[in-house]
Amino acid sequence: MFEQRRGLVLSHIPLGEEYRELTVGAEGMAAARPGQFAGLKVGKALDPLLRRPLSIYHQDRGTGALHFLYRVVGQGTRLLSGLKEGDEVDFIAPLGRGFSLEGLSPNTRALLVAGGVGAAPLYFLAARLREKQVPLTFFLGGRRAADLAFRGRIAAALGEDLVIATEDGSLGRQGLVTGPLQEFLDEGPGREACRLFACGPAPMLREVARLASVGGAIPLQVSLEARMACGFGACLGCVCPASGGDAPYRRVCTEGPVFFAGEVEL
Amino acid sequence: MFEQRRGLVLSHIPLGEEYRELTVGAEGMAAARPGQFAGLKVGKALDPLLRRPLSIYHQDRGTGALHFLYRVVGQGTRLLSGLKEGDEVDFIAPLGRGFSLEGLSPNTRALLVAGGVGAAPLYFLAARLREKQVPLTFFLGGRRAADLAFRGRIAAALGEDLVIATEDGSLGRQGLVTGPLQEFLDEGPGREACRLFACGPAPMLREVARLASVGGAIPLQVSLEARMACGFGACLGCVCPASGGDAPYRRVCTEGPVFFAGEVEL
Amino acid sequence: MTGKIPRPDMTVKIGSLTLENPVLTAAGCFGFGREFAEFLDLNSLGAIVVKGTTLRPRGGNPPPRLGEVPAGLLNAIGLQNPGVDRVMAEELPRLKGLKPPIIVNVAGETPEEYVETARRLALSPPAAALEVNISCPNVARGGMAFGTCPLQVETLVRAVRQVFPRTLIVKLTPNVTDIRETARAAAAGGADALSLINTLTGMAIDIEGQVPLLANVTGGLSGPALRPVAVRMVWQVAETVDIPIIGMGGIASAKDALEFLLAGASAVAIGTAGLVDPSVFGRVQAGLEAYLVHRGIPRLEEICGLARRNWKRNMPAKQVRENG
Amino acid sequence: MTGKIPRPDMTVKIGSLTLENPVLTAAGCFGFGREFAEFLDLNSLGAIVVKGTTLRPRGGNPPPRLGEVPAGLLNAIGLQNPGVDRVMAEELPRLKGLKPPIIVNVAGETPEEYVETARRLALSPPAAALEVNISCPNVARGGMAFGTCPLQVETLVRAVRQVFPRTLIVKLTPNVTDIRETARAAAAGGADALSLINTLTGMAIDIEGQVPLLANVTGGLSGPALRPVAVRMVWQVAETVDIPIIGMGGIASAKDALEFLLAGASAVAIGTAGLVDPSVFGRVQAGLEAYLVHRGIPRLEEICGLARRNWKRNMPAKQVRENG
Ligand SMILES: Cc1cc2nc3c(=O)[nH]c(=O)nc-3n(C[C@H](O)[C@H](O)[C@H](O)COP(=O)(O)OP(=O)(O)OC[C@H]3O[C@@H](n4cnc5c(N)ncnc54)[C@H](O)[C@@H]3O)c2cc1C
Ligand SMILES: Cc1cc2nc3c(=O)[nH]c(=O)nc-3n(C[C@H](O)[C@H](O)[C@H](O)COP(=O)(O)OP(=O)(O)OC[C@H]3O[C@@H](n4cnc5c(N)ncnc54)[C@H](O)[C@@H]3O)c2cc1C
Ligand SMILES: Cc1cc2nc3c(=O)[nH]c(=O)nc-3n(C[C@H](O)[C@H](O)[C@H](O)COP(=O)(O)O)c2cc1C
Ligand SMILES: Cc1cc2nc3c(=O)[nH]c(=O)nc-3n(C[C@H](O)[C@H](O)[C@H](O)COP(=O)(O)O)c2cc1C
Ligand code: FES
Ligand code: FES
Repeated sequence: MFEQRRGLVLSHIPLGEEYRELTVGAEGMAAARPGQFAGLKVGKALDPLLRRPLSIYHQDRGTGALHFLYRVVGQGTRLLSGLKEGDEVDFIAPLGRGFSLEGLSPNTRALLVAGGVGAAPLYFLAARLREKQVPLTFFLGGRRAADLAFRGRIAAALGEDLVIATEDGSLGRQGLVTGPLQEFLDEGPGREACRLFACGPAPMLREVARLASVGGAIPLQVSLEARMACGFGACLGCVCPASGGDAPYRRVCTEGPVFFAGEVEL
Repeated sequence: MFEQRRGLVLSHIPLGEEYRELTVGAEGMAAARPGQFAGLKVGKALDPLLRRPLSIYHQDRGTGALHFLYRVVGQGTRLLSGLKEGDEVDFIAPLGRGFSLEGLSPNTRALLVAGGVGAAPLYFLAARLREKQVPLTFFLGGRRAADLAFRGRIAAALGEDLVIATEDGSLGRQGLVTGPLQEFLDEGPGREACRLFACGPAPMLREVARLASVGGAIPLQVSLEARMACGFGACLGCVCPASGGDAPYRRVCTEGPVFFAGEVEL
Repeated sequence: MTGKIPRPDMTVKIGSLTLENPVLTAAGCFGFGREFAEFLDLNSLGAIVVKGTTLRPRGGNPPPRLGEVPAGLLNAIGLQNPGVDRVMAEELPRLKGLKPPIIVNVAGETPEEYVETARRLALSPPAAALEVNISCPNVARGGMAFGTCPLQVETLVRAVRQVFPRTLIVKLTPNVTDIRETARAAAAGGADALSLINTLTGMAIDIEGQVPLLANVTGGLSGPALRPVAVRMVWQVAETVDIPIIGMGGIASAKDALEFLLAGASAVAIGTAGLVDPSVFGRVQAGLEAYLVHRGIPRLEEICGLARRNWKRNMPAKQVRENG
Repeated sequence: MTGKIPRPDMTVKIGSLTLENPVLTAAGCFGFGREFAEFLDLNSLGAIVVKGTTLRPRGGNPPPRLGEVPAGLLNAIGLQNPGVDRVMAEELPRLKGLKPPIIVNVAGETPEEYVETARRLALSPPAAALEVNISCPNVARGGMAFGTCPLQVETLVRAVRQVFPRTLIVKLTPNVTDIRETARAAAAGGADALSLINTLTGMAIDIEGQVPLLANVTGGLSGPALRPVAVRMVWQVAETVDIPIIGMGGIASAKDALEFLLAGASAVAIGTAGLVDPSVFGRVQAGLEAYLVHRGIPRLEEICGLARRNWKRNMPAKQVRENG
């Protein structure tokens, strides 16, 4: 399953002010599934202490090298951003339960809804769906164009299947990303064929869940975030409230980070 | 006096496995005196917490740039060794009381005794003495040749005035560095003209002090080390036992690191 | 005559258990071993201390349960566990075949719950020992109350002692004025060994939300930040009681483990550092062995408490008294 | 209508003192201000708390006095100071012209020493306030004993109160089971304000020398490692007493200071972080101001204790009780 190892930084590319694409060598590592993540140790000292969880954004077929797309938000990601080609990173991967691709076929349509850097796991998913020839539309939202400075690779790969919305209208449609999604659902090819996948801030996930449930429920998988200590299920620190089931809580790191909408309270 | 500032790393040169010469920009900084030191912040996180004290090894006349010669021994110096040209370092300098040059003239002879990287402050002193045309002999000791991997610059500058001894005989004379010193004192130009300056491990300092005191006392200044929290006199953490005087202890960081042999217990 | 240097004897005794090596897992930081089996051979451990177990199942505290603090972790898991019956039915049998003894960490809200949990575990042979956690700071009733009052500690330990015939370890809280008093009480109640320390109660504020960071408000501080307090308490207790001590609190390297052993611990446990870096168990074991080999010390036991023996020898007589 | 945003009102009241801003120096980490004058304008500080002062001069503990630990510092200075008479004759007059009030930290080995020291300082107008340190863990007699027993705390504070008419601050030790008890005792004894916390007792072992790292064996743990414990104690005490709290323990940034203020402190003090980075005082002040400006909060006072008010408002009624 997962393993701990040291990999070399193969490349580290700034994308705008705040984003980076980091590629780390992982020869012979098990193939990751979209939605899985890695726990990266940042720095060599005891502060910061914890690994930082980052979704797998892409995995190279031949070499197994892992790509991450991340935003510099605090101490840990700032330290991470100092890594240079050839430096070593200690990471654990692949962690967590990824997206379920069950029931997806060329006859279904996948709707991927990403808020900001929530695009990372969904881009990996999109790549797999393309291989399986599942038609898809990728909705990508942010506050301003600068929040989507990483979009180059995604835009290049997805072409017309990418729909962008920004709150200030500086890129793509103006407004929340759930606007174009709603239109698509209202006007699109019929809800029955649709499968929803979402990753982003909690309010966005709640709105996507609402849209998924009103008028003929659409299966929705969401990728959640939580503060993590271990990332592999041992500490019970990362739980989110369960909806239904025996246990009141579920571990985001192992039972998630991808959940079906009905499994957790959003 | 001293100040806190950020300087750019101008160069950082490995000297053998364990040593580095680090040069940091310090435009317009007050001229440092030999024996003074700087407190360098290592890393940007809270661990390690404390600055690392390093003696000033050299200061460029025009630019004020500070040179340090250090040995990688633990977490802090390991982190320091990761600094690259153009990186920023936060440091406080110049700190402490340096060597007193009072009474030194072309008619006196300075004997500088260094154990390992204790050579750093003494090399700075040697440079000043040369300017003042004070004749000098520099005794440099270490366990093995590899412990003196930094000697190139010192050897080039001092030529015949440098006497090297290693315990295993792999470089220079075999034995402790105090051996050649003793011979020099026994055979040399007469103790009256001699002034001793020493920096190195405690047993070496004690032996130098013994040699300085038997048969016509020679004024001896020693540069001490102590664990420091502030480096500028506020915490009273770095004290060493005083010999004589009112107070039982003296602060190494402000009353030292250079003391006359009679001021402290060695 | 090129004699091989014999490997040092790493065994330690805790109650009636003999451990192959002194490196244990800390309760609550190793689950029931499942997850760590991905990273390491569970048979390489000195003993496996499993998650805090209570009489009834507990759902634990609401999230957020974790906060990162300088060189440390705040947690308020709230003793989430499936309850002793399911632990005995599902978890312990899975661990039965392993070489290292299994030590079950036990908690409760009332003395009766502790006793009943211990009574049931006495019937489960894989539970080679109990570690009675009278120190969990996250449970509003229970936990703290027992752990800070020496009289209650003694009474509780005596009651558990009566129903559990195998090795009984008592885990103490550091949130007390004088840990020697609770240590004495636990020993008087019949503990075979002491574990110290549990977490210090701490908290953090979310300055954006302007509320406590943890839903539970306070949490337990673990990790390297805790270590100086833990080493001090091991030092103090080692002089106070005659039973072995399992030292823990911020161990992340062999050097850290050595501090505890030299201060008087017979064994060590690793919690938070293992969550962050599962390779720490192997590194610490190897580092301890290398330390002994390097110094020609044949048995690990010889270094336990050595710092105190050296200190007493070196000090002028009048200075040999406890400071602070 | 391009109105300038007015600068927020940063003043705080501690006893009869009004401080221009809430950032103080922590005792023993600022000497008598001489050294820091090289780095900053002493007039920019909210108040200056000077080195622990005793009745008679004290040489302090033998070295080594310092140890570095993860995100923290261990110290065993041992209250080295020139004694109250020389402090009054030489140090305080030098500080007289400054704008920030001077707060003299006072320690002793017996209650009589505290009282006599305070009586003398009452005659020295530059000593605007006393901070009675009943919590120094490094002095074998004295220190700890007073600080951990509520009855002794109350008696001692009352006695000092009788001889010192100006602002009286009492500094509490965290090395207790329940800091609310000593806080209540200090308030009952007549304290105008509380400082918390002092250092946690810790220790480290030199694994090469196989002896305690500090000559004094134990030392006080300060710095960021301590912060979660300090914030927790401020939170607990703020609900317990009505007098202002000066919060300290590991503050190294405006964010850290905000945690203390939101938890219930009225002001903050910075110790260890200032030793490492003298620019911290200015950074914290600027950061606090920016935080208020950014949120349109006109007065610093409004955020003191805000985290508790928000928490109480957000919680379902049954959950509003102290945890842990
Ligand atoms: C399963 C998972 C996958 C993720 N994938 C990505 C990704 O692909 N790209 C990306 O940019 N970010 C991703 N994140 C978020 C990323 O982990 C955090 O941004 C990062 O840990 C922040 O670290 P920091 O030290 O820079 O910030 P900090 O200073 O620690 O915190 C800054 C902010 O980030 C939040 N944060 C800190 N740690 C975590 C954490 N473990 N989980 C969630 N939020 C946290 C804090 O609450 C705070 O609001 C993911 C998180 C999870 C749980
Ligand atoms: C005034 C002064 C001048 C110095 N000049 C130089 C110099 O020019 N070149 C050089 O290589 N070294 C010099 N040193 C020693 C240098 O400060 C230490 O080697 C360094 O701080 C070790 O840091 P570390 O984190 O790598 O090692 P650590 O892991 O912290 O410790 C490794 C070893 O170094 C010792 N040490 C740690 N901190 C200090 C300290 N502040 N003072 C003394 N010993 C310490 C420890 O006790 C331990 O034995 C000087 C020390 C002082 C006090
Ligand atoms: C996430 C987590 C859960 C814990 N759960 C328990 C527990 O159930 N029972 C217990 O006695 N201690 C528990 N502890 C405390 C640890 O066993 C240990 O005493 C403490 O964390 C100090 O060691 P460390 O710094 O190595 O983690 C827990 C600690 C953490 C971090
Ligand atoms: C070197 C040093 C000396 C100290 N001396 C005193 C003292 O004399 N009196 C006192 O009440 N506290 C003293 N303290 C404790 C500090 O005032 C403060 O309470 C503690 O260090 C926590 O704050 P910090 O983490 O910001 O340092 C000292 C702390 C240090 C590090
Ligand atoms: S982070 Fe440890 S269980 Fe999820
Ligand atoms: S290091 Fe603080 S006084 Fe010398």
